[in-house]
Amino acid sequence: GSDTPAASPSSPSSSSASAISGTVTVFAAASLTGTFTQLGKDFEAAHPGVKVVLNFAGSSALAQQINQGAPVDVFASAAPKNMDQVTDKGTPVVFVKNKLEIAVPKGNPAKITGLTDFADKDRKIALCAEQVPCGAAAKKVFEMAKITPQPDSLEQDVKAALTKVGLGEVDAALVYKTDVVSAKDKVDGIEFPEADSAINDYPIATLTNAKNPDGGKAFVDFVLSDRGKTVLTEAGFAAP
Amino acid sequence: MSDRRRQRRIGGRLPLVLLLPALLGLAFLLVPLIGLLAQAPWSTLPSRLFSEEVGQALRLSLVCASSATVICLLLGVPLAWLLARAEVPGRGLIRALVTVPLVLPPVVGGVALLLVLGRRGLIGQHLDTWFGISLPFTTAGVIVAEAFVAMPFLVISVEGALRAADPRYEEAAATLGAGRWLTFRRVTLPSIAPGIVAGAVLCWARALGEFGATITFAGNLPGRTTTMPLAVYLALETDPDVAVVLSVVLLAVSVVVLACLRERWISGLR
Amino acid sequence: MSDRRRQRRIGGRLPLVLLLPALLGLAFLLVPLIGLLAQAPWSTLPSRLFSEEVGQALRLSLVCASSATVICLLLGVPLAWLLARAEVPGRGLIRALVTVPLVLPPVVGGVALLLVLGRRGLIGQHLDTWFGISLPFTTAGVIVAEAFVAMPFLVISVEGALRAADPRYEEAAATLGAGRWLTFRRVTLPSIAPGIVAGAVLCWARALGEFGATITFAGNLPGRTTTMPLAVYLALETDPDVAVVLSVVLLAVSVVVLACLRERWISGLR
Amino acid sequence: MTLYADLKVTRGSFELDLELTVEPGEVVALLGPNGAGKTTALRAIAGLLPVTAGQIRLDDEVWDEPPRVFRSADRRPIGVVFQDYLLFNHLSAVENVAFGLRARGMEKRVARAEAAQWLDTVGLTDQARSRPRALSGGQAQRVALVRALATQPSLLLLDEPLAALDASTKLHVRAELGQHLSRYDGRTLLVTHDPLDAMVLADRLVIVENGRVVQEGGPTEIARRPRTEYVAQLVGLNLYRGVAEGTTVVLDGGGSLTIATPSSGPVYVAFPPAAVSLYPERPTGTPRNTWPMVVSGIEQHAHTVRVRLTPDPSATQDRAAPAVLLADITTAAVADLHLTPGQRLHATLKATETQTYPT
Amino acid sequence: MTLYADLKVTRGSFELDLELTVEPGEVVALLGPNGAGKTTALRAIAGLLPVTAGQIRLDDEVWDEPPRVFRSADRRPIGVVFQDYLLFNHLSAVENVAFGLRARGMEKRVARAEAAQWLDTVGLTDQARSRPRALSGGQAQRVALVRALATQPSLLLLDEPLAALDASTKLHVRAELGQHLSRYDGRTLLVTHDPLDAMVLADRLVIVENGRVVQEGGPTEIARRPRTEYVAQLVGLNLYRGVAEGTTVVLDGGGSLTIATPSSGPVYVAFPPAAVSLYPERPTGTPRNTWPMVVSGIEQHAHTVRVRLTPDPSATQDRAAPAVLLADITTAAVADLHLTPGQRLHATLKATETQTYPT
Ligand SMILES: Nc1ncnc2c1ncn2[C@@H]1O[C@H](COP(=O)(O)OP(=O)(O)OP(=O)(O)O)[C@@H](O)[C@H]1O
Ligand SMILES: Nc1ncnc2c1ncn2[C@@H]1O[C@H](COP(=O)(O)OP(=O)(O)OP(=O)(O)O)[C@@H](O)[C@H]1O
Ligand SMILES: [Mg+2]
Ligand SMILES: [Mg+2]
Repeated sequence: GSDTPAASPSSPSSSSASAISGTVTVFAAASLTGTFTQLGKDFEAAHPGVKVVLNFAGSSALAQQINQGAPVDVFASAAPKNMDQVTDKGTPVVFVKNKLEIAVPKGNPAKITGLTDFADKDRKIALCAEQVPCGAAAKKVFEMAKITPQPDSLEQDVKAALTKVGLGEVDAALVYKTDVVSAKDKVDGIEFPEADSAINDYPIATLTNAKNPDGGKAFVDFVLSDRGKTVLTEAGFAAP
Repeated sequence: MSDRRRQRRIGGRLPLVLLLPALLGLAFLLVPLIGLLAQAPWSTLPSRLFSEEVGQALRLSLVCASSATVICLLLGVPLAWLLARAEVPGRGLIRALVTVPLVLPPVVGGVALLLVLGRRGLIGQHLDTWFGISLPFTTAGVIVAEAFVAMPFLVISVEGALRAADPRYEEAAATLGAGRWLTFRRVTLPSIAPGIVAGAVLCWARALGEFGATITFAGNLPGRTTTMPLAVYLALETDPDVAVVLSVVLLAVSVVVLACLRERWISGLR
Repeated sequence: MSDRRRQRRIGGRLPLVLLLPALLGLAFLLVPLIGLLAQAPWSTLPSRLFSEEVGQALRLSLVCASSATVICLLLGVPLAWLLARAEVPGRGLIRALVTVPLVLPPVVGGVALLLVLGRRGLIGQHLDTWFGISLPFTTAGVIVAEAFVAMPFLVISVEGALRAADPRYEEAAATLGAGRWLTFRRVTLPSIAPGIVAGAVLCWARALGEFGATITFAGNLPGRTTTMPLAVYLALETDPDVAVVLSVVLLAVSVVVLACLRERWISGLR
Repeated sequence: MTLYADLKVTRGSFELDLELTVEPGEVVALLGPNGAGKTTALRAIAGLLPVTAGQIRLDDEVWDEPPRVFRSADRRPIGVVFQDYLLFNHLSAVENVAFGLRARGMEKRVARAEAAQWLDTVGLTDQARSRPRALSGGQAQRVALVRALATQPSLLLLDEPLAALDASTKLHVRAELGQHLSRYDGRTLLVTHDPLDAMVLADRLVIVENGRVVQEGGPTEIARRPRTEYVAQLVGLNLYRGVAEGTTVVLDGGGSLTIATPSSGPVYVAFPPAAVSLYPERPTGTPRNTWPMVVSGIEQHAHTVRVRLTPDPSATQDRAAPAVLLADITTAAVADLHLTPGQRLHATLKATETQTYPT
Repeated sequence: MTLYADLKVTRGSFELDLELTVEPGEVVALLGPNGAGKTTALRAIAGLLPVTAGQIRLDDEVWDEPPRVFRSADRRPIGVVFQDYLLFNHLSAVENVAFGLRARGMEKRVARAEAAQWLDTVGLTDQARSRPRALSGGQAQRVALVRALATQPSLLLLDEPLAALDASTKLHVRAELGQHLSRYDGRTLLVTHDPLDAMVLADRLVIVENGRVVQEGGPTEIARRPRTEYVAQLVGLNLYRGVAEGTTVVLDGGGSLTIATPSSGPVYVAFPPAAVSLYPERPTGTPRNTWPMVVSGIEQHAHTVRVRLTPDPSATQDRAAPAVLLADITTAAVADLHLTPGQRLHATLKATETQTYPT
């Protein structure tokens, strides 16, 4: 999925704002809940009469639903892998990237300084499971840094890891920057250089058998527009 | 009843050996809730509570859980009766199979439902082409998912009650000319009413808290399929405090409903 | 028993009005499983089945679910007795509160447990500093999470059975000099055995399928806290086929255990 | 239409093998000791227990005939009163009685009105709205009775219907029941171990012991000629089995006695306890049977005292006495004799008081 | 140590107000019609129902005295036989009997051995390992009996302990029970509505009607001088209440009769049904009481026939007859008179047969 070159975005106002109508159904990864809710509202404001229906869940669950014939126009996945699972995905485009960061409880009570602390048996560490994108990315990072982490838990998603950091259950976890931003009153983020080696792509696509292909296309364009970029970067995402 | 009268109760003092584990059990169930309540951001609670989405999700949750319970009662009580009273070959296996949706991780249950009732599923494709009915991503889908997950609770509770009931009353009814159906309605059902109430409560509560199968089978569309647990899930993604508030709301509603309903039902039955 | 004899059964024909919904209910519970089985990649199943991780997860699941059931029995049966027999003030409220862990989305339940029993939790911090006990990220934590989620099922089932039981047998025991505890052990317990079995089955099955609270409270570390549902969930992320296989394994094991156990228990009791 | 039942039922180690017929309008009482299989027989006829072999039919309407036919209880036109009532606890008395009527399709209001009338007939007007748990034992029994009667069944099966009633109510309800049964043109099978109930209510008695019929006949016939010790005790007679030779009968159970009418071969000898007289000293009168006995038991009945006697082991000169002898005497006589257990006295029996009949 | 019970219990609209004492070694029978409150009284004494007011004590050991004291059933040294047995269905007969012994701390093996012995005494050796459901009604009753006796209680409470037994077993078990009770130095309270049980087993009778004591005394005393119609029927007497003036008593219920001993004021008049003679035509003999009557009921008893008579409405010349009259006649007489319900005949009663006593 990540092989797709960035499509040339046409400005949202230029194209046929009048041509689209009806409902646009968007399936988006749970980690996009905040941003896409915002974008959906903005899109509705820009296209009066159009309704955006958002369905947030884990990317893999969404892929399953789509393959089982869910009525969907746009799919925004948190990982290229899940996008690949979808059979009639059309042409996916990477619209943001996400970078790993070390999350520590507010005030960093365990004095975590960098990735090396993850090899410390005495520290409580949470990572994502390898099966989920942030886990795969973490694995890559540790391989790069030649560190064998000693996790106490392999979480099923970033939020689970973040919850444990927020409650002080673990001393550190590797999560996405966006997650640290969203929970900034509970956790602190520590950047580390190796993060750049494992950047996660978020692809978005209009599905080939969409009921409202025009609306879908318009929404994808809107996400890729400047307005979209602003919303997404504010949440901690990096532009592709 | 005054304290003094209570002292004079018939059964004598409560034995410590029962009281102690009972209180421990109670604490085990309640202390985490207290923890949750202690953490809830009470100051901002009202503003978050009275948003339209919360109301919508709450209403949807109650409607779906109640509908699912009704479906479970309609299908589950006869099924329990079949398991307890009729001599069906391979009953032991059937009984074990009935508990399967309990063991199935709900998400897998949702996948299974999609495989069968989805637009491309075994049965779903026919439903779609013949009747134009499509369950996934509809409120009906939520009800189906909740019923699927919650029905075993009802079946097992009711079957237990049926087994404990004295079958000679059914015999007496038969000698009075009542067929199995009449006997079931007028004799069996009333005598196992406490068991049915218990089962329905389990069923309703389970349906109210259902998350995995619902989000997988019915999706997460606000106003249509976003029940409270799904809203909690989404809130966890953006703002964990809101999630706690929503959970507390869900709990409060269910406690109020159950406290009113069960006490009334039970006292009406005795 | 031959078919002919079965024809001569005492109760007469099964009424269609009961049989139909019963079969519908059965189909509703079983067809999704069939869908799941149809989709399972049977050819590659054995190789996936006999991996070390699967064995480990399965063993852990069984151990934890069984331990949780034992804890639930020890604490839950007395609690049910307290609710059914003792005249506790505010019993209706307590009863409703007991069902709360049912309604709580499991993930929130896990959070609540962390708030109380976690490293910085209300009780957990003392456990840690005084006894050096830390529940999260341990197998014990899995058991606690499962017990928390599963106990209401037991309590409600057993309470229903207690309410349906004839209290005059307890009176008879009292006149024979048996105190409440002896009466409970030797008269009440045996007479509600079917209800307890039903409750324990619900409890065990629920614990076996528990996912949300477990992963939240106890985390996910292979060999220590990765139970089957956790393995299934993670497998869903990468390879849905594997997830289906794992689910089928979990189901098969639970069906076998339940079919053997319950039929024996029940026949032993009657 | 005659009820014909050939019941063969095996329950654990107990085997029932019973043949019964009940004509329309007839009341047959099934009498027998505890565990004789009365309830078992009744349940088989009611359709609550399939017979192992045999047949149950109402004329040519077969109800049960293994292995082919089994008509379930609800499709047999029966009414049953159970030994322990089995009233529906969640229904009031009147609803209990209306149940059968409603099951037979009667409209709710009509059924209730009729049920209320039935309750009237057994004096339970005030209890019509009570739940069974709030009824006393006897009240519950009466509700069960009218519940079964209300459906006007072709066959009425009663399992000890009067057992829990007190003496005065019993008199009343028994008379009531007697009236119903005499007006009732269906068949009635009454299971009881109260001989009075059986004698008063039944046209014919069937005595069951250990799953088999031991005697059958009209109340008077049975009362006069009991064939087993159980039956004799039932009707309050002394009964012995023995071998007669002329006027002497050597009893199977030990002892011998003299009878009035010469006879030969195995016979039953029966006489009422009132025919036995007791004397502190050996009397010298006409009675042909005189035995030294010891008092082993005394029971105060309403108007008489029943004395249980066993042979005096220390006496040898007399002819051997029967192993057990019952005597009924007046309270005044008890006072005169200063009767106490263990006391020795002489019992006499006039040969003319005995009844002899072949086995 | 005397059991002293002053029971005031309110249950719904029913009110019990009863005073009772039971001395050591004494057997008191609580007799009364259905719904009189016998079971309620027994439950209060057993500690299964707190009294609303009053007191229950064993000498100065107070068991129940609202609002302060309430000793629960398990801490009262009692044994109870319930009206519907309440045997534990999951335990065998011998385990049921051993239950009380074990509850009092006896070692398992010893308790079972002793329980087995108890079962022996009521002839249930073979049923020791049976579950209650596999016992017949009477067998279950006997197990319940020994279960209560086994713990050697200070106070034995029996709620209709012989109700479900058949005639022959009842004789045996009643005698057994009588022996136990006479050997037993505790107090016994026996609830029954079988007058025979009460007369045979009890030293003293307490008759309850509608929650109140209506008569109390020794069996003979009560049998001779019943004070209510219920008691009279119980002991098989005709009983009337009326006002005497010389040898004439004007009955409260209508009619009048002549007595032997002159008396005055309110009195009871009692006479046995056997004292009444029946004639198809008006007799001309000495009996001072002669009434034209109509047969309203006939009951065949074992040896006699009881005829229920009501005044003949068409007859006017005679003195008014009592509203109901019972007569006992022989079967032969029935045949002679061709007795059928509705038949008119004349009843006579010799004044010397009547018993008169002040109310
Ligand atoms: N469910 C059962 N299983 C095995 N044996 C049984 C069962 N029910 C009854 N029996 C046995 O069958 C025999 C007959 O029992 P039944 O109840 O018919 O006696 P009954 O004549 O009605 O006695 P009673 O007058 O005491 O009620 C008894 O020996 C009893 O032990
Ligand atoms: N739980 C109850 N609630 C209300 N009233 C009751 C209850 N139990 C019994 N009664 C009433 O109390 C009265 C006395 O009942 P009780 O059972 O003591 O009578 P009893 O003398 O034992 O009669 P029986 O000989 O028929 O057993 C009856 O009128 C009955 O209706
Ligand atoms: Mg019987
Ligand atoms: Mg009573």
